[in-house]
Amino acid sequence: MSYLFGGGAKQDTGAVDPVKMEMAVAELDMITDVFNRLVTSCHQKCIQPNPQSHRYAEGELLKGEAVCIDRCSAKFFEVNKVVGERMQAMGGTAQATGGFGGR
Amino acid sequence: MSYLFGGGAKQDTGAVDPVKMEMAVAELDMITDVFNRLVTSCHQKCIQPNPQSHRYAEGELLKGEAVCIDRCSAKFFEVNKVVGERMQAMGGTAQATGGFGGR
Amino acid sequence: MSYLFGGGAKQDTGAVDPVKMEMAVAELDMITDVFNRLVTSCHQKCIQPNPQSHRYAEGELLKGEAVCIDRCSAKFFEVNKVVGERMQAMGGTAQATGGFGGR
Amino acid sequence: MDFSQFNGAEQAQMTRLIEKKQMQDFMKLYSGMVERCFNACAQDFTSKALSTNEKTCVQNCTDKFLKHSERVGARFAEHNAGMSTLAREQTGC
Amino acid sequence: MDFSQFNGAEQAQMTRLIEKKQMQDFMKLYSGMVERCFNACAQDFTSKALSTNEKTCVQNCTDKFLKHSERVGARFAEHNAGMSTLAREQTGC
Amino acid sequence: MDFSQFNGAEQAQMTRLIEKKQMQDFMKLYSGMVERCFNACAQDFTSKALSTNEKTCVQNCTDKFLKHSERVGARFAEHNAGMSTLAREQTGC
Repeated sequence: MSYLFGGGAKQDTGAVDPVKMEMAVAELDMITDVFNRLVTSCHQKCIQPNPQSHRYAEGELLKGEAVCIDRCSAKFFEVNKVVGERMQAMGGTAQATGGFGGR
Repeated sequence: MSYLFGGGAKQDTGAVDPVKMEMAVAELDMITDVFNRLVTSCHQKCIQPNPQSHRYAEGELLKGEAVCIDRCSAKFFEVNKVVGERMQAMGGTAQATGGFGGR
Repeated sequence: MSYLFGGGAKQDTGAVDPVKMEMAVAELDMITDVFNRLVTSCHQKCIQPNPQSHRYAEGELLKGEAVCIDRCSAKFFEVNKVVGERMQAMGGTAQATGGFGGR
Repeated sequence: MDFSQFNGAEQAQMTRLIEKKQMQDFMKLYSGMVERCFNACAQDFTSKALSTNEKTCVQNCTDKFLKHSERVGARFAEHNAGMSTLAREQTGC
Repeated sequence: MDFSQFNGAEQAQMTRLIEKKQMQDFMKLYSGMVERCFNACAQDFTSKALSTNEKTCVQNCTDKFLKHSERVGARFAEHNAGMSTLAREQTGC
Repeated sequence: MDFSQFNGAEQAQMTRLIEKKQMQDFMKLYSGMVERCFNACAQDFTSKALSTNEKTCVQNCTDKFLKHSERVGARFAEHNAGMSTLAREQTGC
Protein backbone atom coordinates (compact mmCIF):
# COMPACT_ATOMS: atom_id res chain seq x y z
CA MET A 1 0.00 0.00 0.00
CA SER A 2 3.01 2.20 -0.62
CA TYR A 3 0.92 4.43 -2.89
CA LEU A 4 -0.92 5.75 0.17
CA PHE A 5 1.98 7.41 1.83
CA GLY A 6 4.22 10.08 0.48
CA GLY A 7 6.75 11.62 2.77
CA GLY A 8 8.14 15.10 3.04
CA ALA A 9 11.65 15.78 4.22
CA LYS A 10 13.09 17.97 6.93
CA GLN A 11 16.42 16.63 7.96
CA ASP A 12 17.17 18.19 11.36
CA THR A 13 17.18 15.35 13.85
CA GLY A 14 15.85 15.70 17.36
CA ALA A 15 13.83 13.99 20.07
CA VAL A 16 10.72 12.02 19.22
CA ASP A 17 7.51 13.67 20.46
CA PRO A 18 5.42 10.70 21.69
CA VAL A 19 2.08 12.54 21.45
CA LYS A 20 2.80 13.60 17.87
CA MET A 21 3.76 10.03 16.98
CA GLU A 22 0.59 8.66 18.56
CA MET A 23 -1.58 11.04 16.57
CA ALA A 24 0.25 10.09 13.38
CA VAL A 25 -0.21 6.38 14.11
CA ALA A 26 -3.91 6.89 14.82
CA GLU A 27 -4.28 8.76 11.53
CA LEU A 28 -2.41 6.00 9.71
CA ASP A 29 -4.66 3.39 11.29
CA MET A 30 -7.76 5.29 10.24
CA ILE A 31 -6.57 5.71 6.67
CA THR A 32 -5.95 2.00 6.25
CA ASP A 33 -9.21 1.16 8.05
CA VAL A 34 -11.17 3.37 5.64
CA PHE A 35 -9.25 1.96 2.69
CA ASN A 36 -10.01 -1.62 3.72
CA ARG A 37 -13.71 -0.82 4.12
CA LEU A 38 -13.71 0.86 0.70
CA VAL A 39 -12.18 -2.26 -0.87
CA THR A 40 -14.72 -4.54 0.81
CA SER A 41 -17.75 -2.35 0.05
CA CYS A 42 -16.96 -1.85 -3.64
CA HIS A 43 -16.07 -5.53 -4.00
CA GLN A 44 -19.55 -6.36 -2.73
CA LYS A 45 -21.23 -3.76 -4.92
CA CYS A 46 -19.28 -4.36 -8.14
CA ILE A 47 -17.74 -7.83 -8.16
CA GLN A 48 -19.98 -10.02 -6.06
CA PRO A 49 -23.53 -8.75 -6.49
CA ASN A 50 -24.80 -12.31 -6.13
CA PRO A 51 -22.28 -14.38 -4.15
CA GLN A 52 -24.42 -17.53 -4.36
CA SER A 53 -24.44 -17.75 -8.13
CA HIS A 54 -21.09 -16.14 -8.81
CA ARG A 55 -18.48 -18.70 -9.79
CA TYR A 56 -15.62 -16.45 -10.90
CA ALA A 57 -15.54 -17.51 -14.53
CA GLU A 58 -12.49 -15.31 -15.23
CA GLY A 59 -9.67 -13.61 -13.32
CA GLU A 60 -9.72 -10.36 -15.29
CA LEU A 61 -11.70 -7.30 -14.30
CA LEU A 62 -14.52 -6.99 -16.82
CA LYS A 63 -15.07 -3.56 -18.40
CA GLY A 64 -18.33 -3.07 -16.50
CA GLU A 65 -16.67 -4.04 -13.24
CA ALA A 66 -13.85 -1.54 -13.76
CA VAL A 67 -16.31 1.28 -14.47
CA CYS A 68 -18.36 0.28 -11.45
CA ILE A 69 -15.24 0.37 -9.21
CA ASP A 70 -14.44 3.94 -10.32
CA ARG A 71 -17.99 5.17 -9.63
CA CYS A 72 -18.23 3.20 -6.41
CA SER A 73 -14.99 4.74 -5.12
CA ALA A 74 -16.13 8.25 -6.05
CA LYS A 75 -19.44 7.73 -4.20
CA PHE A 76 -17.61 6.33 -1.20
CA PHE A 77 -15.46 9.47 -0.96
CA GLU A 78 -18.62 11.60 -1.11
CA VAL A 79 -20.26 9.54 1.64
CA ASN A 80 -17.09 9.96 3.70
CA LYS A 81 -17.41 13.72 3.31
CA VAL A 82 -21.12 13.82 4.19
CA VAL A 83 -20.66 11.65 7.28
CA GLY A 84 -17.77 13.85 8.44
CA GLU A 85 -19.85 17.03 7.99
CA ARG A 86 -22.79 15.44 9.80
CA MET A 87 -20.69 14.38 12.75
CA GLN A 88 -19.32 17.91 13.07
CA ALA A 89 -22.83 19.37 12.79
CA MET A 90 -23.97 17.12 15.62
CA GLY A 91 -21.26 18.49 17.87
CA GLY A 92 -18.71 15.84 17.23
CA THR A 93 -15.10 16.89 17.45
CA ALA A 94 -14.43 15.13 14.18
CA GLN A 95 -11.40 16.50 12.42
CA ALA A 96 -12.70 14.75 9.32
CA THR A 97 -12.34 17.00 6.32
CA GLY A 98 -13.46 14.66 3.60
CA GLY A 99 -9.93 13.48 2.97
CA PHE A 100 -8.20 10.54 4.53
CA GLY A 101 -5.22 12.16 6.08
CA GLY A 102 -4.76 14.58 3.20
CA ARG A 103 -4.15 18.12 4.49
CA MET B 1 -17.38 6.52 25.28
CA SER B 2 -16.52 8.32 28.49
CA TYR B 3 -19.68 6.98 30.13
CA LEU B 4 -18.13 3.53 30.23
CA PHE B 5 -15.35 4.30 32.61
CA GLY B 6 -15.56 5.66 36.10
CA GLY B 7 -12.42 5.76 38.17
CA GLY B 8 -11.75 5.43 41.86
CA ALA B 9 -8.93 7.27 43.53
CA LYS B 10 -6.03 6.18 45.69
CA GLN B 11 -3.35 8.76 45.57
CA ASP B 12 -0.16 7.06 46.74
CA THR B 13 2.18 7.00 43.79
CA GLY B 14 4.49 4.10 43.09
CA ALA B 15 5.88 1.84 40.39
CA VAL B 16 3.69 0.60 37.56
CA ASP B 17 2.98 -3.14 37.74
CA PRO B 18 3.17 -4.25 34.07
CA VAL B 19 1.09 -7.41 34.62
CA LYS B 20 -1.67 -5.45 36.34
CA MET B 21 -1.67 -2.90 33.51
CA GLU B 22 -1.84 -5.63 30.89
CA MET B 23 -4.84 -7.21 32.59
CA ALA B 24 -6.55 -3.82 32.80
CA VAL B 25 -5.90 -3.12 29.12
CA ALA B 26 -7.24 -6.56 28.17
CA GLU B 27 -10.38 -5.90 30.21
CA LEU B 28 -10.77 -2.48 28.62
CA ASP B 29 -10.39 -4.01 25.17
CA MET B 30 -13.02 -6.62 25.95
CA ILE B 31 -15.49 -4.05 27.26
CA THR B 32 -15.26 -1.95 24.13
CA ASP B 33 -15.34 -5.07 21.92
CA VAL B 34 -18.58 -6.22 23.59
CA PHE B 35 -20.02 -2.70 23.40
CA ASN B 36 -19.27 -2.45 19.68
CA ARG B 37 -20.89 -5.83 19.03
CA LEU B 38 -23.94 -4.75 21.05
CA VAL B 39 -24.26 -1.59 18.94
CA THR B 40 -23.97 -3.54 15.70
CA SER B 41 -26.35 -6.34 16.74
CA CYS B 42 -29.12 -4.05 17.99
CA HIS B 43 -28.70 -1.79 14.95
CA GLN B 44 -29.35 -4.83 12.78
CA LYS B 45 -32.29 -6.02 14.88
CA CYS B 46 -33.99 -2.64 15.47
CA ILE B 47 -32.94 -0.13 12.81
CA GLN B 48 -32.13 -2.11 9.71
CA PRO B 49 -34.41 -5.16 9.65
CA ASN B 50 -34.49 -4.96 5.86
CA PRO B 51 -31.36 -3.21 4.58
CA GLN B 52 -32.42 -3.56 0.93
CA SER B 53 -35.66 -1.59 1.22
CA HIS B 54 -34.60 0.73 4.02
CA ARG B 55 -33.91 4.22 2.76
CA TYR B 56 -33.55 6.16 5.99
CA ALA B 57 -36.52 8.47 5.56
CA GLU B 58 -35.72 10.34 8.79
CA GLY B 59 -32.77 10.92 11.11
CA GLU B 60 -34.69 10.65 14.37
CA LEU B 61 -35.10 7.44 16.33
CA LEU B 62 -38.73 6.41 15.95
CA LYS B 63 -40.61 5.48 19.13
CA GLY B 64 -40.73 1.80 18.15
CA GLU B 65 -37.00 1.81 17.40
CA ALA B 66 -36.18 3.32 20.80
CA VAL B 67 -38.27 0.70 22.61
CA CYS B 68 -36.66 -2.04 20.53
CA ILE B 69 -33.16 -0.78 21.43
CA ASP B 70 -33.94 -0.95 25.16
CA ARG B 71 -35.27 -4.50 24.93
CA CYS B 72 -32.51 -5.57 22.58
CA SER B 73 -29.83 -4.28 24.98
CA ALA B 74 -31.48 -6.03 27.95
CA LYS B 75 -31.56 -9.33 26.03
CA PHE B 76 -27.97 -8.89 24.96
CA PHE B 77 -26.88 -8.52 28.61
CA GLU B 78 -28.77 -11.71 29.46
CA VAL B 79 -27.12 -13.58 26.59
CA ASN B 80 -23.76 -12.31 27.83
CA LYS B 81 -24.53 -13.79 31.24
CA VAL B 82 -25.70 -17.15 29.90
CA VAL B 83 -22.67 -17.52 27.63
CA GLY B 84 -20.35 -16.69 30.54
CA GLU B 85 -22.01 -19.28 32.80
CA ARG B 86 -21.87 -21.87 30.03
CA MET B 87 -18.18 -21.31 29.39
CA GLN B 88 -17.45 -21.73 33.09
CA ALA B 89 -19.61 -24.87 33.23
CA MET B 90 -17.64 -26.33 30.35
CA GLY B 91 -14.42 -25.89 32.30
CA GLY B 92 -13.44 -22.57 30.82
CA THR B 93 -11.46 -20.27 33.04
CA ALA B 94 -13.77 -17.43 32.09
CA GLN B 95 -13.85 -14.71 34.69
CA ALA B 96 -17.01 -13.50 33.01
CA THR B 97 -19.60 -12.62 35.63
CA GLY B 98 -22.32 -11.22 33.46
CA GLY B 99 -20.95 -7.73 33.74
CA PHE B 100 -18.51 -6.04 31.43
CA GLY B 101 -15.79 -5.12 33.78
CA GLY B 102 -18.23 -4.36 36.58
CA ARG B 103 -17.05 -6.00 39.81
CA MET C 1 -5.13 -22.17 21.53
CA SER C 2 -2.12 -23.85 23.05
CA TYR C 3 -2.26 -26.60 20.41
CA LEU C 4 -1.14 -24.10 17.78
CA PHE C 5 2.28 -23.45 19.15
CA GLY C 6 5.01 -25.91 19.82
CA GLY C 7 8.36 -24.55 20.82
CA GLY C 8 11.87 -25.77 20.27
CA ALA C 9 14.61 -25.17 22.78
CA LYS C 10 18.02 -23.58 22.52
CA GLN C 11 19.10 -22.40 25.89
CA ASP C 12 21.92 -19.92 25.30
CA THR C 13 20.62 -16.55 26.44
CA GLY C 14 21.45 -13.33 24.67
CA ALA C 15 20.07 -10.04 23.45
CA VAL C 16 16.62 -9.82 21.92
CA ASP C 17 16.67 -9.06 18.17
CA PRO C 18 13.74 -6.63 17.72
CA VAL C 19 13.33 -7.31 13.98
CA LYS C 20 13.21 -11.06 14.57
CA MET C 21 10.62 -10.58 17.33
CA GLU C 22 8.50 -8.36 15.11
CA MET C 23 8.51 -10.96 12.32
CA ALA C 24 7.53 -13.66 14.82
CA VAL C 25 4.70 -11.54 16.22
CA ALA C 26 3.44 -10.80 12.70
CA GLU C 27 3.50 -14.51 11.91
CA LEU C 28 1.68 -15.29 15.15
CA ASP C 29 -0.95 -12.67 14.34
CA MET C 30 -1.45 -14.12 10.90
CA ILE C 31 -1.80 -17.67 12.20
CA THR C 32 -4.51 -16.70 14.67
CA ASP C 33 -6.20 -14.48 12.07
CA VAL C 34 -6.37 -17.39 9.62
CA PHE C 35 -7.53 -19.73 12.38
CA ASN C 36 -10.34 -17.38 13.39
CA ARG C 37 -11.48 -17.02 9.78
CA LEU C 38 -11.42 -20.81 9.41
CA VAL C 39 -13.61 -21.20 12.52
CA THR C 40 -16.10 -18.60 11.26
CA SER C 41 -16.23 -19.91 7.68
CA CYS C 42 -16.77 -23.55 8.63
CA HIS C 43 -19.30 -22.57 11.28
CA GLN C 44 -21.27 -20.83 8.54
CA LYS C 45 -20.92 -23.71 6.11
CA CYS C 46 -21.53 -26.60 8.53
CA ILE C 47 -23.45 -25.41 11.60
CA GLN C 48 -25.53 -22.48 10.49
CA PRO C 49 -26.51 -23.08 6.87
CA ASN C 50 -29.78 -21.28 7.54
CA PRO C 51 -29.38 -18.86 10.46
CA GLN C 52 -33.00 -17.70 10.26
CA SER C 53 -34.58 -21.09 10.87
CA HIS C 54 -31.84 -22.60 12.99
CA ARG C 55 -32.83 -22.77 16.65
CA TYR C 56 -30.02 -24.84 18.13
CA ALA C 57 -32.09 -27.81 19.27
CA GLU C 58 -29.06 -29.51 20.83
CA GLY C 59 -25.60 -28.59 22.11
CA GLU C 60 -23.78 -31.64 20.71
CA LEU C 61 -22.08 -31.72 17.33
CA LEU C 62 -24.22 -33.95 15.12
CA LYS C 63 -22.41 -36.67 13.16
CA GLY C 64 -23.05 -34.87 9.87
CA GLU C 65 -21.77 -31.60 11.29
CA ALA C 66 -18.54 -33.23 12.51
CA VAL C 67 -17.89 -34.79 9.10
CA CYS C 68 -18.64 -31.46 7.44
CA ILE C 69 -16.16 -29.66 9.74
CA ASP C 70 -13.37 -32.08 8.77
CA ARG C 71 -14.02 -31.67 5.05
CA CYS C 72 -14.51 -27.93 5.37
CA SER C 73 -11.16 -27.55 7.19
CA ALA C 74 -9.37 -29.65 4.56
CA LYS C 75 -10.81 -27.51 1.77
CA PHE C 76 -9.89 -24.33 3.61
CA PHE C 77 -6.24 -25.47 3.82
CA GLU C 78 -6.28 -26.18 0.08
CA VAL C 79 -7.73 -22.74 -0.66
CA ASN C 80 -5.03 -21.24 1.55
CA LYS C 81 -2.41 -22.99 -0.56
CA VAL C 82 -3.93 -21.96 -3.90
CA VAL C 83 -4.27 -18.32 -2.84
CA GLY C 84 -0.65 -18.30 -1.64
CA GLU C 85 0.60 -19.75 -4.95
CA ARG C 86 -1.49 -17.27 -6.91
CA MET C 87 -0.17 -14.30 -4.99
CA GLN C 88 3.39 -15.44 -5.64
CA ALA C 89 2.61 -15.99 -9.32
CA MET C 90 1.29 -12.45 -9.56
CA GLY C 91 4.57 -11.11 -8.29
CA GLY C 92 3.61 -10.89 -4.65
CA THR C 93 6.37 -11.38 -2.14
CA ALA C 94 4.16 -13.78 -0.20
CA GLN C 95 6.17 -16.19 1.87
CA ALA C 96 2.99 -18.25 2.12
CA THR C 97 3.81 -21.90 1.60
CA GLY C 98 0.43 -23.44 2.25
CA GLY C 99 1.13 -23.82 5.96
CA PHE C 100 0.32 -21.37 8.69
CA GLY C 101 3.69 -20.81 10.18
CA GLY C 102 4.74 -24.40 9.67
CA ARG C 103 8.21 -24.53 8.15
CA MET D 1 -13.80 -0.95 35.63
CA ASP D 2 -12.56 -0.25 39.13
CA PHE D 3 -9.24 1.52 39.53
CA SER D 4 -9.30 1.88 43.32
CA GLN D 5 -6.43 -0.60 43.73
CA PHE D 6 -4.27 1.39 41.31
CA ASN D 7 -1.52 3.64 42.60
CA GLY D 8 -0.94 7.12 41.20
CA ALA D 9 1.51 6.13 38.49
CA GLU D 10 -0.76 3.32 37.36
CA GLN D 11 -3.80 5.58 37.27
CA ALA D 12 -1.89 8.13 35.20
CA GLN D 13 -0.81 5.50 32.67
CA MET D 14 -4.33 4.05 32.55
CA THR D 15 -5.79 7.48 31.87
CA ARG D 16 -3.41 7.90 28.93
CA LEU D 17 -4.33 4.44 27.62
CA ILE D 18 -8.06 5.18 27.92
CA GLU D 19 -7.63 8.47 26.05
CA LYS D 20 -5.75 6.65 23.31
CA LYS D 21 -8.46 3.99 23.12
CA GLN D 22 -11.19 6.63 22.96
CA MET D 23 -9.48 8.25 19.99
CA GLN D 24 -9.21 4.86 18.28
CA ASP D 25 -12.85 4.07 19.07
CA PHE D 26 -13.97 7.40 17.71
CA MET D 27 -12.13 6.80 14.46
CA LYS D 28 -13.56 3.30 14.20
CA LEU D 29 -17.06 4.66 14.84
CA TYR D 30 -16.47 7.13 12.05
CA SER D 31 -15.17 4.68 9.46
CA GLY D 32 -17.78 2.09 10.48
CA MET D 33 -20.51 4.65 9.89
CA VAL D 34 -19.11 5.56 6.46
CA GLU D 35 -19.18 1.88 5.48
CA ARG D 36 -22.63 1.22 6.96
CA CYS D 37 -24.31 4.28 5.46
CA PHE D 38 -22.58 3.79 2.13
CA ASN D 39 -23.82 0.21 1.95
CA ALA D 40 -27.34 1.18 2.98
CA CYS D 41 -27.70 4.26 0.77
CA ALA D 42 -25.51 3.96 -2.33
CA GLN D 43 -27.40 1.70 -4.69
CA ASP D 44 -27.04 3.21 -8.12
CA PHE D 45 -23.69 2.89 -9.89
CA THR D 46 -24.68 4.32 -13.24
CA SER D 47 -23.41 7.68 -11.96
CA LYS D 48 -20.37 8.67 -9.91
CA ALA D 49 -22.07 11.50 -7.99
CA LEU D 50 -24.41 10.93 -5.04
CA SER D 51 -28.02 11.68 -6.01
CA THR D 52 -30.08 14.00 -3.77
CA ASN D 53 -31.94 10.97 -2.43
CA GLU D 54 -28.73 9.14 -1.65
CA LYS D 55 -27.27 12.15 0.10
CA THR D 56 -30.37 12.60 2.28
CA CYS D 57 -30.24 8.91 3.08
CA VAL D 58 -26.60 9.18 4.21
CA GLN D 59 -27.40 12.19 6.41
CA ASN D 60 -30.34 10.42 8.05
CA CYS D 61 -28.34 7.21 8.40
CA THR D 62 -25.55 9.10 10.20
CA ASP D 63 -27.92 11.01 12.50
CA LYS D 64 -29.85 7.89 13.35
CA PHE D 65 -26.78 5.80 13.95
CA LEU D 66 -25.31 8.37 16.35
CA LYS D 67 -28.58 8.50 18.29
CA HIS D 68 -28.72 4.72 18.30
CA SER D 69 -25.16 4.47 19.69
CA GLU D 70 -25.95 7.04 22.34
CA ARG D 71 -29.05 5.19 23.53
CA VAL D 72 -27.25 1.83 23.58
CA GLY D 73 -24.41 3.49 25.50
CA ALA D 74 -26.86 4.77 28.13
CA ARG D 75 -28.31 1.25 28.61
CA PHE D 76 -24.79 -0.18 28.79
CA ALA D 77 -23.71 2.32 31.46
CA GLU D 78 -26.84 1.58 33.53
CA HIS D 79 -26.20 -2.13 33.28
CA ASN D 80 -22.58 -1.77 34.38
CA ALA D 81 -23.55 0.50 37.27
CA GLY D 82 -26.11 -2.11 38.36
CA MET D 83 -23.56 -4.91 38.18
CA SER D 84 -21.09 -2.95 40.33
CA THR D 85 -23.73 -2.22 42.98
CA LEU D 86 -24.72 -5.89 43.04
CA ALA D 87 -21.09 -6.96 43.41
CA ARG D 88 -20.54 -4.51 46.27
CA GLU D 89 -23.62 -5.80 48.11
CA GLN D 90 -22.56 -9.42 47.64
CA THR D 91 -18.96 -8.96 48.69
CA GLY D 92 -19.58 -6.32 51.30
CA CYS D 93 -16.94 -3.99 49.89
CA MET E 1 5.98 -21.79 14.49
CA ASP E 2 9.54 -22.87 15.09
CA PHE E 3 11.48 -21.17 17.87
CA SER E 4 14.64 -23.26 17.64
CA GLN E 5 16.69 -20.33 16.31
CA PHE E 6 15.61 -18.17 19.28
CA ASN E 7 17.96 -17.54 22.15
CA GLY E 8 16.83 -17.70 25.78
CA ALA E 9 15.86 -14.04 26.09
CA GLU E 10 13.91 -14.17 22.85
CA GLN E 11 12.09 -17.34 23.86
CA ALA E 12 11.13 -15.77 27.19
CA GLN E 13 9.75 -12.65 25.50
CA MET E 14 7.92 -14.77 22.92
CA THR E 15 6.32 -16.85 25.67
CA ARG E 16 5.01 -13.67 27.30
CA LEU E 17 3.68 -12.41 23.98
CA ILE E 18 1.94 -15.74 23.28
CA GLU E 19 0.33 -15.70 26.73
CA LYS E 20 -0.91 -12.17 26.10
CA LYS E 21 -2.26 -13.18 22.71
CA GLN E 22 -4.01 -16.20 24.21
CA MET E 23 -5.80 -13.98 26.71
CA GLN E 24 -6.87 -11.62 23.92
CA ASP E 25 -8.01 -14.56 21.78
CA PHE E 26 -10.00 -16.00 24.65
CA MET E 27 -11.79 -12.69 25.19
CA LYS E 28 -12.49 -12.36 21.49
CA LEU E 29 -13.84 -15.92 21.42
CA TYR E 30 -16.11 -14.98 24.29
CA SER E 31 -17.48 -11.72 22.85
CA GLY E 32 -17.76 -13.29 19.39
CA MET E 33 -19.86 -16.09 20.87
CA VAL E 34 -22.13 -13.61 22.65
CA GLU E 35 -22.74 -11.78 19.37
CA ARG E 36 -23.21 -14.97 17.34
CA CYS E 37 -25.58 -16.68 19.78
CA PHE E 38 -27.50 -13.47 20.39
CA ASN E 39 -28.04 -13.00 16.66
CA ALA E 40 -29.03 -16.62 16.16
CA CYS E 41 -31.33 -16.96 19.19
CA ALA E 42 -32.83 -13.57 20.12
CA GLN E 43 -35.66 -13.01 17.67
CA ASP E 44 -38.52 -11.59 19.67
CA PHE E 45 -38.26 -7.97 20.82
CA THR E 46 -41.75 -7.59 22.26
CA SER E 47 -40.23 -8.53 25.63
CA LYS E 48 -36.99 -7.55 27.36
CA ALA E 49 -36.44 -10.90 29.10
CA LEU E 50 -35.07 -13.99 27.34
CA SER E 51 -37.81 -16.60 26.87
CA THR E 52 -37.13 -20.19 27.95
CA ASN E 53 -36.73 -21.17 24.31
CA GLU E 54 -34.29 -18.38 23.65
CA LYS E 55 -32.24 -19.26 26.73
CA THR E 56 -32.02 -22.94 25.73
CA CYS E 57 -31.01 -21.84 22.25
CA VAL E 58 -28.18 -19.69 23.65
CA GLN E 59 -26.92 -22.54 25.84
CA ASN E 60 -26.92 -24.99 22.93
CA CYS E 61 -25.35 -22.40 20.64
CA THR E 62 -22.52 -21.84 23.13
CA ASP E 63 -21.90 -25.55 23.73
CA LYS E 64 -21.96 -26.32 20.03
CA PHE E 65 -19.70 -23.43 19.12
CA LEU E 66 -17.08 -24.46 21.69
CA LYS E 67 -17.13 -28.04 20.36
CA HIS E 68 -16.91 -26.73 16.83
CA SER E 69 -13.88 -24.57 17.67
CA GLU E 70 -12.20 -27.49 19.40
CA ARG E 71 -12.66 -29.78 16.41
CA VAL E 72 -11.45 -27.14 13.95
CA GLY E 73 -8.47 -26.53 16.24
CA ALA E 74 -7.59 -30.24 16.15
CA ARG E 75 -7.67 -30.28 12.33
CA PHE E 76 -5.60 -27.09 12.25
CA ALA E 77 -2.95 -28.55 14.56
CA GLU E 78 -2.74 -31.75 12.46
CA HIS E 79 -2.36 -29.72 9.30
CA ASN E 80 0.43 -27.60 10.77
CA ALA E 81 2.21 -30.68 12.11
CA GLY E 82 1.97 -32.23 8.64
CA MET E 83 3.37 -29.11 7.00
CA SER E 84 6.33 -29.05 9.40
CA THR E 85 7.14 -32.72 8.74
CA LEU E 86 6.94 -32.12 4.99
CA ALA E 87 9.24 -29.11 5.24
CA ARG E 88 11.77 -31.08 7.28
CA GLU E 89 11.79 -33.90 4.73
CA GLN E 90 12.22 -31.48 1.84
CA THR E 91 14.98 -29.43 3.41
CA GLY E 92 16.65 -32.26 5.26
CA CYS E 93 16.66 -30.40 8.58
CA MET F 1 -0.24 12.14 5.36
CA ASP F 2 2.23 15.00 5.58
CA PHE F 3 5.48 14.43 7.45
CA SER F 4 7.09 17.80 6.68
CA GLN F 5 6.80 18.91 10.33
CA PHE F 6 8.58 15.76 11.51
CA ASN F 7 12.20 15.90 12.54
CA GLY F 8 14.71 13.24 11.49
CA ALA F 9 14.20 10.94 14.46
CA GLU F 10 10.44 11.14 14.10
CA GLN F 11 10.60 10.41 10.37
CA ALA F 12 12.81 7.41 11.01
CA GLN F 13 10.42 5.99 13.60
CA MET F 14 7.43 6.68 11.36
CA THR F 15 9.09 4.86 8.48
CA ARG F 16 9.58 1.80 10.69
CA LEU F 17 5.96 1.98 11.84
CA ILE F 18 4.71 2.26 8.25
CA GLU F 19 6.80 -0.75 7.22
CA LYS F 20 5.37 -2.72 10.11
CA LYS F 21 1.84 -1.68 9.18
CA GLN F 22 2.42 -2.64 5.55
CA MET F 23 3.48 -6.13 6.60
CA GLN F 24 0.37 -6.44 8.79
CA ASP F 25 -1.84 -5.13 5.98
CA PHE F 26 -0.32 -7.57 3.53
CA MET F 27 -1.02 -10.48 5.86
CA LYS F 28 -4.57 -9.29 6.44
CA LEU F 29 -5.08 -8.95 2.68
CA TYR F 30 -3.87 -12.51 2.33
CA SER F 31 -6.05 -14.07 5.05
CA GLY F 32 -9.03 -11.95 3.98
CA MET F 33 -8.66 -13.27 0.44
CA VAL F 34 -8.49 -16.86 1.66
CA GLU F 35 -11.74 -16.37 3.58
CA ARG F 36 -13.48 -14.52 0.78
CA CYS F 37 -12.51 -16.93 -2.00
CA PHE F 38 -13.21 -19.95 0.19
CA ASN F 39 -16.70 -18.67 0.95
CA ALA F 40 -17.39 -17.82 -2.68
CA CYS F 41 -15.98 -20.99 -4.24
CA ALA F 42 -16.20 -23.91 -1.78
CA GLN F 43 -19.77 -25.09 -1.95
CA ASP F 44 -19.66 -28.87 -1.93
CA PHE F 45 -18.82 -30.60 1.35
CA THR F 46 -19.42 -34.17 0.24
CA SER F 47 -15.69 -34.34 -0.54
CA LYS F 48 -12.61 -33.06 1.26
CA ALA F 49 -10.62 -32.23 -1.86
CA LEU F 50 -11.19 -29.13 -3.98
CA SER F 51 -12.83 -30.02 -7.29
CA THR F 52 -11.29 -28.68 -10.53
CA ASN F 53 -14.12 -26.17 -10.77
CA GLU F 54 -13.61 -25.00 -7.23
CA LYS F 55 -9.86 -24.62 -7.74
CA THR F 56 -10.34 -22.57 -10.90
CA CYS F 57 -12.86 -20.43 -9.05
CA VAL F 58 -10.35 -19.77 -6.25
CA GLN F 59 -7.63 -18.82 -8.74
CA ASN F 60 -9.94 -16.42 -10.58
CA CYS F 61 -11.26 -15.02 -7.32
CA THR F 62 -7.71 -14.29 -6.14
CA ASP F 63 -6.60 -12.72 -9.42
CA LYS F 64 -9.73 -10.61 -9.63
CA PHE F 65 -9.55 -9.47 -6.03
CA LEU F 66 -5.93 -8.36 -6.40
CA LYS F 67 -6.81 -6.38 -9.54
CA HIS F 68 -9.81 -4.92 -7.77
CA SER F 69 -7.66 -3.80 -4.79
CA GLU F 70 -5.13 -2.27 -7.14
CA ARG F 71 -7.75 -0.24 -8.99
CA VAL F 72 -9.40 0.94 -5.78
CA GLY F 73 -5.95 1.87 -4.46
CA ALA F 74 -5.30 3.99 -7.56
CA ARG F 75 -8.58 5.88 -7.10
CA PHE F 76 -7.82 6.33 -3.41
CA ALA F 77 -4.38 7.77 -4.11
CA GLU F 78 -5.82 10.18 -6.70
CA HIS F 79 -8.46 11.32 -4.25
CA ASN F 80 -5.91 11.94 -1.51
CA ALA F 81 -3.61 13.81 -3.89
CA GLY F 82 -6.58 15.97 -4.92
CA MET F 83 -7.49 16.70 -1.31
CA SER F 84 -3.91 17.76 -0.52
CA THR F 85 -3.78 20.11 -3.52
CA LEU F 86 -7.12 21.63 -2.52
CA ALA F 87 -5.92 22.14 1.03
CA ARG F 88 -2.72 23.80 -0.17
CA GLU F 89 -4.67 26.19 -2.41
CA GLN F 90 -7.09 27.07 0.38
CA THR F 91 -4.46 27.61 3.06
CA GLY F 92 -1.82 29.07 0.79
CA CYS F 93 0.87 26.71 2.04
